Amino acid sequence: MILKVDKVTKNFGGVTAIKETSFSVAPKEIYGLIGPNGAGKTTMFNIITGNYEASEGEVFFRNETLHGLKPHQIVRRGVARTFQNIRLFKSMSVLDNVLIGFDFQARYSFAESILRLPRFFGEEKRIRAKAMEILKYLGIEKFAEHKATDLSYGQQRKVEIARALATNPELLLLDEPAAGMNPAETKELADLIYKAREDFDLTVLLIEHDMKFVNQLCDRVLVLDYGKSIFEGKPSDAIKDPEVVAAYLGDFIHD
Amino acid sequence: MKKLATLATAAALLASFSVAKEIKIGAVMPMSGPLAAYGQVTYEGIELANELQPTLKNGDTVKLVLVDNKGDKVETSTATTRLISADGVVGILGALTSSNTAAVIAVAEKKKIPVIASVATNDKLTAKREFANRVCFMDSFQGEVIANYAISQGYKTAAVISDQAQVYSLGLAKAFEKAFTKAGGKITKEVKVTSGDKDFKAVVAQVKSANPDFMFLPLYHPEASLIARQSKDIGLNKPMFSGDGVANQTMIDLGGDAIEGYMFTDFFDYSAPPTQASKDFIAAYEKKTGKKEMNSFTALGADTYNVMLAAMNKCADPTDSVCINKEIKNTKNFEGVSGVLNIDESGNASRSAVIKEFKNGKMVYKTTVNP
Amino acid sequence: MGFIIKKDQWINLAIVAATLWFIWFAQTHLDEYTVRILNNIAIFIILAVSYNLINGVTGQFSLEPNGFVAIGAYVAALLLLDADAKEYQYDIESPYPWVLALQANFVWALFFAGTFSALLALALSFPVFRVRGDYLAIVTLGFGFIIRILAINNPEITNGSLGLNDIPEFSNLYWTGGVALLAVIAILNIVDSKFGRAMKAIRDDEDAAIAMGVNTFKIKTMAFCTSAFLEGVGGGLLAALLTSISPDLFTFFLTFQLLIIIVLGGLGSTTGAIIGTVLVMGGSEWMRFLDEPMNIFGIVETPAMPGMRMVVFSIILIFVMLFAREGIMGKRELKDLFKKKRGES
Amino acid sequence: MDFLTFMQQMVNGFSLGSMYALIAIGYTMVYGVLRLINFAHGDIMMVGAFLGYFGIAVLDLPFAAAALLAVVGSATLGMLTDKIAYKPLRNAPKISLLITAIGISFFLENAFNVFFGGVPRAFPVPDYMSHILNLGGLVFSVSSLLVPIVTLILLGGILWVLFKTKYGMAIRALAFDVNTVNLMGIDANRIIMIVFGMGSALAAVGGVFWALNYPTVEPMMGVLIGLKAFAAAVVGGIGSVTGAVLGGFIIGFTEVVVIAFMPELGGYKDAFAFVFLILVLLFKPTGILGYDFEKSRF
Amino acid sequence: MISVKNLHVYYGLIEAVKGIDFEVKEGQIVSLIGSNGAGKTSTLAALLNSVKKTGEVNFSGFDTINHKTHTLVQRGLALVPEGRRIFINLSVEENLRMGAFNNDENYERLREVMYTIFPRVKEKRNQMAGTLSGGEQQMLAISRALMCEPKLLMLDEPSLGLAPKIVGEVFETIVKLKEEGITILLVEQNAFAALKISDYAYVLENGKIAMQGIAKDMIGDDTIRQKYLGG
Repeated sequence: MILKVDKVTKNFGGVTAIKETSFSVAPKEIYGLIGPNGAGKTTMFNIITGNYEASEGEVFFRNETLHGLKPHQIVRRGVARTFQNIRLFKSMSVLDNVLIGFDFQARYSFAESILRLPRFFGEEKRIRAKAMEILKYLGIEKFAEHKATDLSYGQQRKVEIARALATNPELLLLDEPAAGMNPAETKELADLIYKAREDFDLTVLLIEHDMKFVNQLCDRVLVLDYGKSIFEGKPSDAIKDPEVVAAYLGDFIHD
Repeated sequence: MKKLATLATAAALLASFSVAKEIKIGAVMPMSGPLAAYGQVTYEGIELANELQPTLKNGDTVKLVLVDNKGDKVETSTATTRLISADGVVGILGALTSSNTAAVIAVAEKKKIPVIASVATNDKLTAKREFANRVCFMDSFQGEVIANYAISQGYKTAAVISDQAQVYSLGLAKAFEKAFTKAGGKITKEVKVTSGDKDFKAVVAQVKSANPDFMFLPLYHPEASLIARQSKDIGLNKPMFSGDGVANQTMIDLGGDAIEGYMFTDFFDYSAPPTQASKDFIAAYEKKTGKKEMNSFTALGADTYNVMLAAMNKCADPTDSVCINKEIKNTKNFEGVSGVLNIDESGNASRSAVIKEFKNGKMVYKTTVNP
Repeated sequence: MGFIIKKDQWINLAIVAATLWFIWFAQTHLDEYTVRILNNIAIFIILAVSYNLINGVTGQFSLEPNGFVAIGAYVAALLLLDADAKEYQYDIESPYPWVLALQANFVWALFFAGTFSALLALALSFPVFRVRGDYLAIVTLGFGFIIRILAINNPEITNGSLGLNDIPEFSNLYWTGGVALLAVIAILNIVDSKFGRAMKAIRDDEDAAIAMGVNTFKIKTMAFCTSAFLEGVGGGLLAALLTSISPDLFTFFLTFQLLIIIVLGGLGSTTGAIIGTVLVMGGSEWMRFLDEPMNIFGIVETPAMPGMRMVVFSIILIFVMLFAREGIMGKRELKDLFKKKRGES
Repeated sequence: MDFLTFMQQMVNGFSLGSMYALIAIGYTMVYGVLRLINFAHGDIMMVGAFLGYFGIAVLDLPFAAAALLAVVGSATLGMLTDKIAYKPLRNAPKISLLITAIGISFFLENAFNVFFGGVPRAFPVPDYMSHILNLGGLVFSVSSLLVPIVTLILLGGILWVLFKTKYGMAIRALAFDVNTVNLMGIDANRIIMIVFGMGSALAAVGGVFWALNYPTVEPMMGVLIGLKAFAAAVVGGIGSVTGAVLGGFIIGFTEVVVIAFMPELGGYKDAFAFVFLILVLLFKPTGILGYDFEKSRF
Repeated sequence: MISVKNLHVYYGLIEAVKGIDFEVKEGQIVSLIGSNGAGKTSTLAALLNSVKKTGEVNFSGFDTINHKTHTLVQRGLALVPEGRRIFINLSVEENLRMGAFNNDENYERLREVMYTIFPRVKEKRNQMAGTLSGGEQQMLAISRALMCEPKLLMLDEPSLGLAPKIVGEVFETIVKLKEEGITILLVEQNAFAALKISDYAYVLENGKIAMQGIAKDMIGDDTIRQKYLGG
């Protein structure tokens, strides 16, 4: 198991957002986290990434605890994430956005950057080439010098994914990646995630409301309701589960 | 453009033939910013003195160039440099506070341009300087005058309230303490305030509990008047004494009844003009502004100009700054607006101080102390 | 991206050479008033570009430069004054023996001025970066204020409100302009490296930067300390230029002036900070004519109104902000202007 | 220090704190709706004090009428600054707004300096205001007794407006979302203007009281007072009106008490507001009664 | 009710809406569907004059061109914004009061009406609005918009970020409102759900109308299903 969430509980003041939830994700698995709003999905993400500290329980990544690590340290261990509403660096170019992902992989010091010593040039050249590679992989290399926010929504999503890939992750957390996309774009995204898993040896943990997307993509899903897990298993089974239907899916749209 | 330039040159040539030369004297004063109040009052005197005596003996006109330093040191240095290098002034008047005047002197000293300070009383200001002069007395002298007066009145213990943000206040407090202790007195309470403070209730409460014979307040009028008022509010009725910083009408307006009997030293008193020059100047002042109550800063400002002018008149070449400086230091028994002035080799003025008190909303002359 | 577009290299070199030539020319040929203004501008360029690094590039709205400039100025002044000069001028209290013992040459004095400021910044960054946004502004404003009060209240070290005088006048355009040039190059190099990218990322979205593995505290502290170092050096140069410093030089008006400079120039743009400095520092000297009596079209003779230039300055300031809300350069740099032209052709 | 002295200090602190509080309310309200540290607010207070002075000394008005003139005049000025300098920048970066605020501040200070002179003017305090009361050994003037009373009444009034009227609700709503307030059919700009008017009116009250208690008016008087009042607003929790009043009292008490109990620290008096401020922010980053704007926005 | 001709919306140099025409007839639900960035939200903003635009917008017989957002709202054009944007620091009831800012005389009556339509809003009327769940917030946002008795109710992405079950509830509510006689302009990227309840629909793509028609027909159309509804 690459990720193991062990009996995690999170309290905010008097409110329990997550209650004793456990699950594990196997290497190269695509694992979905679904459930109604306020069920604790994003909170779970924030605990894994170290933004929140679990009130109880622990998270293990590659059998090592993430407890006590700062968010940026967790990223450096190989856990990358995207955000629910795209959060690109507005004033920067697409390429610079991706280069931020290489921040900790570029090995030159502050003094070397001020004095422009050879290592600075060498390293910059190296990470730029790698960044361009990722952009090419996602088919957005022609926008490299564009301001990130000038791109279309779908392309911005890709930049965000490119940026996350740049941190060289083993586990990728995607928070509602298909939100705001039309069906065609959604399908393209699903294909991309599928392909990237193979090409980058990725494990993916994602939050999504679009059940079609989840169905198509996820190997397994965990359904959360009021901070508790009510179902774990194949997505095709989830949509038949009466408890899941009652708590989450409802009966308005079924196809 | 070329035509204009030619015209201008022609005009300048014409002017130099038909009219006598114009010689510039610079003034660096805080006309805006936190010190604007004092700068404006002082400059009033410089300006009026210039209006009264716009020419030298030889017929040359003296033009004042005023630059505002906003009470800021960077601006002071830049302004001084401008006066010397761009305007070509032969001497500089200013710049109010001792710390800004130090910045003026720093620039002028190198260029051998004499500076006359109006109210910068810090003892160390002129030391080791060749081109620094002043028309006011020094803190040490004023402190001594007050200490001796207090002892002569039989006061044995004193409380001192000084303003830590003002060099003037600290210097004066120190001079007083030194002289007072030397003469056998005892300082029983020392409190520091900061200019701009408005609430002194806690301060006066402390003084009250120390119960001194005498209170020395080397402050400016905004703080001094409030302390007087707030002392009265809590029933603290000890004799109070200040330096020249309170010698103005605003102090009376602000202090009201609370400063009845409050004493202070001053350079000058408009109601008892020490010289003919004073009388004339006060008359001119009244004519110009409609009021008679002239601030002593105004008188000192006028004297910086007058001393400079007199020195220029004594030089064969009134633009020779070194000569002017020499003649400034040679000022003997000069009938100034603020009194009779002597300036010594080191540039310090030796002059009388007057002790006054506030009575019935007026400044009343008590006595004169000579150096 | 200096290394990718090789063509830029010679432009950069040409700019550096032109600057050096101008410094030499100004120092040797121009009148002292102009040189003095240029000195002021050079020092304020150092202060503005370094303040811009923390405030504009990293987006940490801090209001502290008056504090660091003060530290630098006092450290340099104490190191440059010899024991005699110190002993002589301390008026309010006698100096501590260690104060008398401090001594260094100009280069070391500047170095220590910067280092001391930077170390203080390092110590401060732990509490300061616990808060964000406007709260950061208030905390740093308070810090600048406290430094000044400390300077007033410790006359054994600082000579209190009288300040320090007779500081040897080392600063000239070679020093001020040279250090300014180095500071600008250093800042541009930082901005155009992974550190600068991380700083900008923090400005744009701190949480997203963390999610990219950026150690935001470290980067913020780096920007803060670099900024403090250069502000300290600038303070040292200022002390050696004015030869006289006192606490009233370092009020928050100094900070406001720098803030106005960098916002006017375009927050985040180093080029903008330089342009802003020249406009504000040069402009406020140029506007001195407003204080003098004026003859408007030969019809009306206005009396002298000292202080008028500040009134006009504030009106201009408001108007510039109303019509150029991103400042003159926005976030662009000089090279972006070239780039755009090339892109269009 | 005996009990009476202690009580006297408390009374003094209460009185001084009230004046900070009156000014702090304006800072906190404007920050609440615009996220703007209105650096010109202290100068609006200065204008208020000046208007009071002109009312009495130049126009020969009775005190109450002069005070009314100060309040109305300052409120108008406050609204005018919003209209001219802040409203056009509603969608601009916050920093631009801050710079125009500094511009307005410089403008008011320097314009008053140029046109009315920098020399402090004595504020003509009516006799009944400077009358000294002695209550069992506690001494204070009528005006210094009046400050806290008026402050608390005004605080009550402001809270009533904020929590009981629809305009108050709109002001609170604005604190979180300007655009949506417009969607309610409310002219958000008008509400913001009302906020400026209210804050400036209170600043004028503070200014007039200041002039009554420490009877001078001069163009730079608003700088330090304004800064300390702002510190008070932040200590109390910026955005919260009650917090501003609380912060004002805290800063006022600190200043008075520090000098009373530790006179040797008197020189650091002005720094105390900021030391206190920094300490509060480090332990409670949003001030005592404040909420985190950045987080709770969504 | 509202008719739009040749509408363009600009953000600086970028043209977000490139000349569209559409209309909403009284008593209907009309949908504008399309993916993010297609220009849907910009269109709504243009109707309320809160962005720079050109073109003609005729709202029940009068030209909206020179009116500010708040006067248009007073005239009966209400918007439930994307992301709900309820006033989280106000109580639920105060949120409703804000909705009726210019409708003092009818406030209490309308409040009771809302409480009947949305019983859960009534249950929580004294709570801070921020404590409501996503679905409840959406209900509150809709009822708040109805407090000014609008002639046309515009909803911007009411399903965004809501669980499928809640989405269903929201859409059922919209149908109920239509039955009450309220005209509705619905902007959605959840095309399928929107078409299901709409009378007429427009598909926006890159700032232009790519397709329009009667909603039922569109659901039935295979090519549309393929392209916009994801099979």
